[in-house]
Amino acid sequence: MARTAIKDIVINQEWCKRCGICSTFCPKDVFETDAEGTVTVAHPEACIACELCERMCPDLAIHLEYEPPAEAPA
Amino acid sequence: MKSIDSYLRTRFMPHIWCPGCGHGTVLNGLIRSVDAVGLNKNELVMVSGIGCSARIAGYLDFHTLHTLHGRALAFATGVKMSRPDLTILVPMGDGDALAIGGNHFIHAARRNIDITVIVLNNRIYGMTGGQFSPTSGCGIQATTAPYSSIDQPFDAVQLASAAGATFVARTTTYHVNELEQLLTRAIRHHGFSVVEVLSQCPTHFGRRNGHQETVEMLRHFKEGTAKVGSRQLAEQVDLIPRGVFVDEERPEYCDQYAEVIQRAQAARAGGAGGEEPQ
Amino acid sequence: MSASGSTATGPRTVFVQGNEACAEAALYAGLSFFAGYPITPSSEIAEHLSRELPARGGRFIQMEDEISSMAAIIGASLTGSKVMTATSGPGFSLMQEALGFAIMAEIPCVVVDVMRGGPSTGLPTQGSQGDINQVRWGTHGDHSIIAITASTHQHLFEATVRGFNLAETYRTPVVVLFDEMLGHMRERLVIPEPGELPTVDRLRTSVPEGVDYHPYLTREDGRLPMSDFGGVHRYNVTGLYHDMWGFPSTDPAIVDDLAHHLHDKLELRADELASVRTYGMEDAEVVLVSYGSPARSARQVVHEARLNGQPLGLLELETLWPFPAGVVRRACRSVRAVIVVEMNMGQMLRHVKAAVDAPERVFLSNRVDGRFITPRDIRRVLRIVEGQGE
Amino acid sequence: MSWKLVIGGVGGQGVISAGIVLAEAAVIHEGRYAVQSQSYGAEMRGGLSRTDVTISNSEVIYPKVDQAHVLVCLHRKALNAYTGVIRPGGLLITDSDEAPIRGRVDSRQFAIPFAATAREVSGSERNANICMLGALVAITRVVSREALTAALLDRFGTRDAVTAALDAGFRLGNEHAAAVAVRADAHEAGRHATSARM
Repeated sequence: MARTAIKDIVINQEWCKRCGICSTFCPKDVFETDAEGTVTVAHPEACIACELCERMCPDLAIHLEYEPPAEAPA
Repeated sequence: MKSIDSYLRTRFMPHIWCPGCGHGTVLNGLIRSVDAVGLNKNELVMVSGIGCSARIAGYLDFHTLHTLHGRALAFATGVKMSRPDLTILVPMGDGDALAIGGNHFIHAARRNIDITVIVLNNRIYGMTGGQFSPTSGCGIQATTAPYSSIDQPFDAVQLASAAGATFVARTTTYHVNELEQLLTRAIRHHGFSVVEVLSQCPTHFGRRNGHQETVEMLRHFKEGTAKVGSRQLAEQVDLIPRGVFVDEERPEYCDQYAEVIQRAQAARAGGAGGEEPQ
Repeated sequence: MSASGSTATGPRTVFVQGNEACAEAALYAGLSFFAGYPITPSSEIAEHLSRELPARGGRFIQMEDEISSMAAIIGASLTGSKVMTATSGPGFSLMQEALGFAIMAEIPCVVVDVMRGGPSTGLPTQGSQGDINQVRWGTHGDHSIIAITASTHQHLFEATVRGFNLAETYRTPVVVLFDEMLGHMRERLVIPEPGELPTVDRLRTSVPEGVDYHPYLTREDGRLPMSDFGGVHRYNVTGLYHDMWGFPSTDPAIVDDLAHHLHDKLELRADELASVRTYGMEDAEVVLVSYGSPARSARQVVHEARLNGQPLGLLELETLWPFPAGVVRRACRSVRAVIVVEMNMGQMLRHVKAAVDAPERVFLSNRVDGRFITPRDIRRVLRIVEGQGE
Repeated sequence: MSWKLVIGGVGGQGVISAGIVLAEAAVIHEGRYAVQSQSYGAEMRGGLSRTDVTISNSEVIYPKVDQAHVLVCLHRKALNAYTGVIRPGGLLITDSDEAPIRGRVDSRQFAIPFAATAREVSGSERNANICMLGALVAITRVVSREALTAALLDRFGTRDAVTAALDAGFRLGNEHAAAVAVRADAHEAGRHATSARM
């Protein structure tokens, strides 16, 4: 079954420890990091939903939210 | 999948591990594999020892037993023997599994008791401040090896295989999809399963041994390892092999004990099953 | 094991070793899981249970050492099993860390220590009572523990059943102590009918699924209802200081509360937990205080002295820890002298001296050469104490 | 009635199992009290082996035997080691071939060829301990012949060799005891216990 579209990429800043793994290994440079190491989602439209950031995050602080699946045709 | 949070005791988050520590990634992958197997949380018991790795247990909303350094498998054996229907997960550090707990590790493997062990190998004692471990290897700087370590390392995969584990695999915190897949297979495997996960300790291992950054250590996992059976591995013998090393069926300990019970009861009833032992 | 009148339910007279009596008592009390490692002079307990447990649907495992044996019974206890391990001094030394875990995490379990001569490998096939203080203080940190003993197979049977009951009642490890002499000698034992001796089942929580369960919240009567691993309440168990949910805490208020709880739940009940047997104590002028198999030699001395009209009594301790200081003090209040009879260098002597009003009138009759203490050994000390020379 | 017995030999002679069977006969088949204990070296064979048995109509308090009514020795090593345990006037029963009595022991003595007889009637010296038990019971009546037989059957099942060794033991014991009836009565045993200068 094909993935539904990405709705949002949520970063839990309370849990994030700013290790930089997500921004370094993201194949599409979705993230941006400021001088303090705080990561933000700068280019969500570039995301290909590979989930690497979500799965590699040692702080379990990134979550990809998907659009609900389209209703099946009647 | 169900949300990650539904498996966590979120009130203890953020966790205690250092920024960039690979153990969180293992926790992440483990939750995904538990979800993939489709287990009910009431059927899951996690037993851990002491060390950074052992803290995984506290964050998971399972039945959790945080025990003594090196002894997790012995506690877990008691749980499993009493309730063979439960799924037992045992995260262990390299020191926990292979130094102080080495004897329990090989004997649990020998029995082929249905327990899944995850060896979080960061090649250092992190919680106590960076002493060398049985997987550090020669030439490593540690707080107890100021002139560099002269100790030969254990290979957890070889040790587990030789001791009789019936599922043995290795991956890293870089290879997160493989991590989930291997943990899923390990949990499903009926017998003693060991998954060694090379995990980074930027604080105590990396800093003293030429890796300034977490991401550098992860790149090292990417470049320094290769899949079992790959051409790359055949050509570059110094690469660390990843993948499944052992996957075989052998009688599981609790199943065999169920037969012991049957034999004992048959003997007591005087029926078929033979004579009372002398 | 030979038996007469063996029916499925009635009392059975058997002729067995003390080790077998202890194992049978454990089964009577509801033992369903045993883990152990062979060591003289306790191995017959493991051998007996390796045969009997599976026949009754229970489980036996021979572990790789005593450390793992102690750990395994704790794990099994958490699933709701009544559990036991058995060992001797060297193995008991190895169990100390996990014993401390069971104390801290309040896990019901029974540990049998069949004492042999020590320290170290010592005298593997000969008896001693050298582990008395190790039982009390072997594991590190402030704590309390229950230790019980007996001097005959019938009493050992009752003591072992009681050990399980105390473990379940107080959520604590209980050490059943006896020595090689009692462990290996054979004598008559009448195994009571089921129900004849009381057995205490684990108190389980009545909190329903979905309602917050506190594994470490003490009820008004001091008991802590448990929930089995694999059940509907998921909680944490740790050897760290912990809150009422079992999660680690360094909060001084929580640490202080738990430290006092672990100590007080047994020490403040020392009188209630005290079990003693008395022989000729009603008008005794000189009292022998003894425990375990040497109490039989002491009892023989009292028996013979009474035939000769001498006012000698025996106070036999069956609860060793918490030390029944109140009982000892009251029993020895108005006597001329107290002689502690034990097979060590005076491990109980100092506690008896600390308990009584006149410690200068407390003497020791002991033996530490591996030989069983004889009535003659005791009479020799008795004569000296009475000023009659050797 | 309280009997204190010591049986000695070397490992492998079945000394300890003989003590157990004797005590079991009293407890299980006569409803009496008995205590059996043993001492042996770490090596299970070749070394000295000893079992102490007390049989009584009331509870046995002190479990060891310091002054034996009866000492049985199946090997000369045991004879050398244990003769001191016999109380004055007690019985000494030995295997006449394996443990010949030399020198003076203050006791009534019975030297009987247990091993040789066992070999002859049952085909194996291993049954010498059973032959000895038969003789011991014939001489002392410490337990009844029926109780001993029942206890042996419990342990070994019905085997011709066992029965043959036992019967030969009874016969030899009766022959040796014919001259003097030897009984330890309760009154005497009690007097010994209380008046002994120890």
